[in-house]
Amino acid sequence: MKPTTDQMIEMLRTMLTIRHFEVTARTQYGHNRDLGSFLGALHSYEGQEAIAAGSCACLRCDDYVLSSHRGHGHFIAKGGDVKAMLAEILGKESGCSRGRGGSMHMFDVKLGLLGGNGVVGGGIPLALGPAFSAQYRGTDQVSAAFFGEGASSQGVFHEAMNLAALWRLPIIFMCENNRYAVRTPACEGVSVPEISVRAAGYGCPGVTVDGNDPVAVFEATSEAVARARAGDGPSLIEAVAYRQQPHCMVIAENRQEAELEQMRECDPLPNYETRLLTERLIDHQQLQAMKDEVTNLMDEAVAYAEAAPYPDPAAVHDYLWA
Amino acid sequence: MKPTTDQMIEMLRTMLTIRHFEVTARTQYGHNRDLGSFLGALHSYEGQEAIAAGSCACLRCDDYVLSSHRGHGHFIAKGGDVKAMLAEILGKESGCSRGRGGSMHMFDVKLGLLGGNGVVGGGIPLALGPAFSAQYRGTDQVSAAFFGEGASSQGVFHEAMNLAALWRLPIIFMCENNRYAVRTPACEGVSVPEISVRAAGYGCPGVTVDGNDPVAVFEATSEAVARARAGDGPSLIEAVAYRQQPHCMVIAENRQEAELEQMRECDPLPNYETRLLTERLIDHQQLQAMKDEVTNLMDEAVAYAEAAPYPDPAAVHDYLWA
Amino acid sequence: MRTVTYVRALNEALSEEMARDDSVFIIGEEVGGVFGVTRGLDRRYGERRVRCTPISEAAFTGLGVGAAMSGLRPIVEIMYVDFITVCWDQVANQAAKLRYMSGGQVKLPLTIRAQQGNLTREAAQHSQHIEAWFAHTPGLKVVMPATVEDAKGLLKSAIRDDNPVVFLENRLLYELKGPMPRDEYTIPLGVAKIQREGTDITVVATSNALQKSLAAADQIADEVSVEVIDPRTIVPLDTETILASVRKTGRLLVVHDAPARLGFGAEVVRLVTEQAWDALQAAPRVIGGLNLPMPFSPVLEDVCIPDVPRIAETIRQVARS
Amino acid sequence: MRTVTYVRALNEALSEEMARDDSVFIIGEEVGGVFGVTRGLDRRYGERRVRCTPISEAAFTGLGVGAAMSGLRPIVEIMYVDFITVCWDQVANQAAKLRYMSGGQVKLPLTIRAQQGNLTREAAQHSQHIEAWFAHTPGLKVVMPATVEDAKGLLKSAIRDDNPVVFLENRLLYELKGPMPRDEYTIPLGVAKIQREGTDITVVATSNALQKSLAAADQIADEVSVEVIDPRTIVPLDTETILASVRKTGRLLVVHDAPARLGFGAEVVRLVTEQAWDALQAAPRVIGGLNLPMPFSPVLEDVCIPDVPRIAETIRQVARS
Ligand SMILES: Cc1ncc(C[n+]2csc(CCOP(=O)(O)OP(=O)(O)O)c2C)c(N)n1
Ligand SMILES: Cc1ncc(C[n+]2csc(CCOP(=O)(O)OP(=O)(O)O)c2C)c(N)n1
Ligand SMILES: [Mg+2]
Ligand SMILES: [Mg+2]
Repeated sequence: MKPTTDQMIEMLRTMLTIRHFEVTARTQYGHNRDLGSFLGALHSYEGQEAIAAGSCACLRCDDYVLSSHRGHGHFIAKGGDVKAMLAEILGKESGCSRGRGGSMHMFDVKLGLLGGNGVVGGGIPLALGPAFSAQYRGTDQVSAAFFGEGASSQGVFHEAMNLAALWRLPIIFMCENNRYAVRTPACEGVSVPEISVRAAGYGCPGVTVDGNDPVAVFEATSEAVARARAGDGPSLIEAVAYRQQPHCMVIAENRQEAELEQMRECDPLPNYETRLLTERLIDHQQLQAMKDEVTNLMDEAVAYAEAAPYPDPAAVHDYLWA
Repeated sequence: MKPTTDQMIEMLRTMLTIRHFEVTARTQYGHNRDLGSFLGALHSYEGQEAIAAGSCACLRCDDYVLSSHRGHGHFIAKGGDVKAMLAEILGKESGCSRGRGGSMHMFDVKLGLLGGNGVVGGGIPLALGPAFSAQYRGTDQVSAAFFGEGASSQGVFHEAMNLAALWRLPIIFMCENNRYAVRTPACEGVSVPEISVRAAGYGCPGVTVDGNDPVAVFEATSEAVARARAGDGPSLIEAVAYRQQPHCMVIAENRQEAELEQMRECDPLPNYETRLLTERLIDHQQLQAMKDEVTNLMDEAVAYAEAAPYPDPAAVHDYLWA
Repeated sequence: MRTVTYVRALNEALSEEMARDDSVFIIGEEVGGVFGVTRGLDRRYGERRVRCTPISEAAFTGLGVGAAMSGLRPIVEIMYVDFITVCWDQVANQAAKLRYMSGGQVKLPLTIRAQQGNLTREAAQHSQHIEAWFAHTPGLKVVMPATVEDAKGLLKSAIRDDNPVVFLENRLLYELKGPMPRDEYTIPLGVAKIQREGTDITVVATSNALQKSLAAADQIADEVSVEVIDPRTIVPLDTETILASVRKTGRLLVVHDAPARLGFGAEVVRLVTEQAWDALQAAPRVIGGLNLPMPFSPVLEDVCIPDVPRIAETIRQVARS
Repeated sequence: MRTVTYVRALNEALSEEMARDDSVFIIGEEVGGVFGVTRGLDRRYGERRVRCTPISEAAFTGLGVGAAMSGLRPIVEIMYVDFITVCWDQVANQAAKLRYMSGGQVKLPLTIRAQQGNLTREAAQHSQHIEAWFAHTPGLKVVMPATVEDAKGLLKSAIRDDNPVVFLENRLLYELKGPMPRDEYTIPLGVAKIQREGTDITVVATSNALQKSLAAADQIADEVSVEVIDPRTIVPLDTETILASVRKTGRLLVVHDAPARLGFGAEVVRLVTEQAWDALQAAPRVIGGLNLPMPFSPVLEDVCIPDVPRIAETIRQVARS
């Protein structure tokens, strides 16, 4: 299915929000580090915005998402509140996980956001659960697991694909091939050039799409979602993009200049902006207004998150047991 | 490669030995149970003899085998001593694992037999080790992992296939599809009709062969072994046969009569005997002599294993640390 | 009261909870079969609610955790507790932590059932008692029923609990017979039971070791008055009942089949010495399994696990010291 | 003596053992990088001996176990010990048991290195101290170096050991500086070290808790004479050194960062109360981490782990009681 004009525009807004959020979070992070307070791991989604935006545009509010360690984009694209996410990154009580989870564990259960994961691949089998649950309850909800190409080498990927295919579970396996796992290039972690070919080994559809293009991602995902809702089982989508930032804020890297050059050329954001302008789905003024809104949103989020109180240390045992 | 006449005849001997061993072991087992002493799990290899015989005929003494819970056949086909194996099943000190391992853990390191496994799939990643080791040491040894179609649904299958393919490790993944995992039919455990198609997802050869025919197994394995020795990496072989006995000695089953009928028709032993007789590779007299030898061997093994002493309970801590 | 077996008690608990609540389902390998706990439930509740899986523990345990987060009340069966190793991440890093990491947003009404046991000559990978791994992992409740009545009452509570509960049955107890109330009942998690009253020594014992300890106490009843306590749940632990008993008897012995090193016994000793020091009249003792992988040979396995004579003799020693 | 960092000490140990024995190789994710322990080894020893893997811990740990059975001496790196969950079967059911199950036929000269630690704000799945899981699994040795000198000497012994050794580094100690002998040396596994002599109380502490305990002992040096013991290896445990100290001081405190429940502290209390009961003049105590998944927020994480003031205060309490 092709996205409607509204969806095309909304995907841009989502992408802009993600990009700005990541820049804001990185800035906050560096700022705190300079003040001597280290805020753990922070994995930037910059460069992969089109994947979250394109795929989550196909999901309903009552669909489920199981995210990875690199999950800010999924949270935003599924409708999560950036204020609450930034507060979470700063460890505040009003964070989306009440400060207990941090950057890798963003929850918003009302939106079907069932958390990221610090264990690579850990969320893949979890995503079977809501899919099973939907089938069991007789709804047409779907579940989406987001994970990296590196994660696809974990055993749970295989187990989950096989189980989902056997039981025709309504699940989308969304493999974000950003070409690196930390500093390991995809070709040293995965024995075939395209991960999507593995779908055939489970008897389910697999496709590789341009993860820099939200429309391509939308088209593939909407097909997969339709299949899932119709009871026809899982799909594997490999979306190829490029991780623009280092793996996380603390790991040094030196990539080749040529590669960085290429990266700038395929940056999904300017390209998609240009496309919407060229296709006259949006004009310069509207684009600027959208950017201003996003900037304002980030300013608000920073003000909110910084002002928010920390959890009460005396409440450390809260939320262990239901 | 086709087996030589000698190899054809030796494969028959191996198959007969395995079949007779299993019958002997079952009898001993029942006998002990009647005496009130229960000897744990015993998984019969009856019906799968052609797989061990055909594949191990392609292996050298210095090649490695990692076996499963259903491993008596591999032990015999790789040259293991039936006396020591029967003594092991009876928990004797002269057992091949000094009575510490039992039926699921048969070792003979001199022969490259690095044990069976009580954990389904547990031996698959272990088999990467000797393959890596051979590559590292610069020998042309190969490693073979034997596991069931049920085990192929474990995550380690995927991880090991991917790693072996990436590093071109000299390893043969030998999947014995005996059509059941306990009482679960293969089609309820594996989402595709042929497991061998999964090899394509790793970029390595995969083939399904008739596991009732030792010659078919030999041909596939010898090709895989040649590839491995040449440095061309792993292969996946799916050998389809039929488990004749219940999963293990204590689990009741009721299979359809039609299925049992079919099983009798494709029993690898009489069929292979007939073939060798028809092709005049062996005559009735030689066959009878071979059977007598095997019968004698079993009688000897029983006498030996029954007479053998138990371990000294005071030595229970021995062999924990090297 | 009726007399039923432990395995039957478990079966009844499952059946009653499934009848009561459609969100309860069972998932695992060969469910409906093998050890008899789930027998007949497949026919009664159908494939939708009794799901046989491929041999993919990580996948179906993860499925259970995810289903618990999205409105169901899964019962995941691990055929032998030893196989928890292949899905340990889903248990220890996911089930145990998701609720806390979510700041209390998700509930995890998940029961993981498994049986442990020994003396069945199944060797090192089928004979482990590993309640300590679970109990050392914050976020999991750990239940170990030792009697027929408890098997049913605790399992029903485990299923109704909104947290991940690891429910460890003992295959040596499956054929144990015992009295069973006719009316519905549950037994709360976190409440120990004094299985035998006594005044000279407190014996804390779990699972099959409870049965062995009761037998040992019987054997030496004229010499020593033994109080035998079954904690029933390791997490949460009813420390109060144990402390009260030790304050009365002044002596403590803990018995379990798991290896003694860093086992549950050590934990009880830690709590009792810290909180009832002045009451202790003798050194507390622990009898556990040997710190060895379980050997296959019957003659070796037999010496790895505490038996009734050794428990009786140790009770005597501690009582006299 | 030179002064080097803990991370450098580890790096030297690896490099020296690789130079000494061609059968030693390193396998893991991003080896040659990340925490600096393996830095430069990839360049020095090449890809054959320093192998970067896909994110497949179960596969490459199994590979290590199998390589150890077939003549090599693998060093498997798990990036964070928390991820041991995804390869737990290969560690707990395979590496730990294969030698015993083979009746002593195979040797398993395998070292599994991982770092643990906390206070780096990485939340529940990156902040665990789980030496108890390993130590409760018969067949594994467990080493926890707390000083620069020990880091090198113990790692060399671990690599040379013919058994599976789990070597647990602490990322908070990586930048710790300390004296380092110029000549080659090894430190045997199973020998504790008295890091500070004293007469009033025995403090047993591991890993970073050892450093915190030494600081606490310094702080209250005029009030209490504290003997601080680093067991260095949890399995095998040098019980004698601990017992001898408690027989002298009459008092015991165990400190570690892992949760107190069923932790190493409980084990020490079990051993000491059983074997040095008459020497104990006060209730032994354990300070460990809270029984919680580690919360992310700094203000919460800070209260989860024993700190120097709390250790000092507890030492005072025990010494006075
Ligand atoms: C089981 C496990 N192994 C290793 C790690 C350390 N680690 C964190 S992220 C990462 C790379 C993941 O690569 P990929 O799946 O491609 O995701 P990306 O970071 O590229 O988004 C690694 C190795 C982990 N968190 N969990
Ligand atoms: C990880 C694990 N899960 C479950 C079991 C219980 N179990 C033992 S054998 C078996 C069936 C194995 O089926 P398959 O791999 O096809 O081998 P087969 O028995 O048919 O030879 C199962 C489920 C186990 N031993 N290990
Ligand atoms: Mg990646
Ligand atoms: Mg099978």
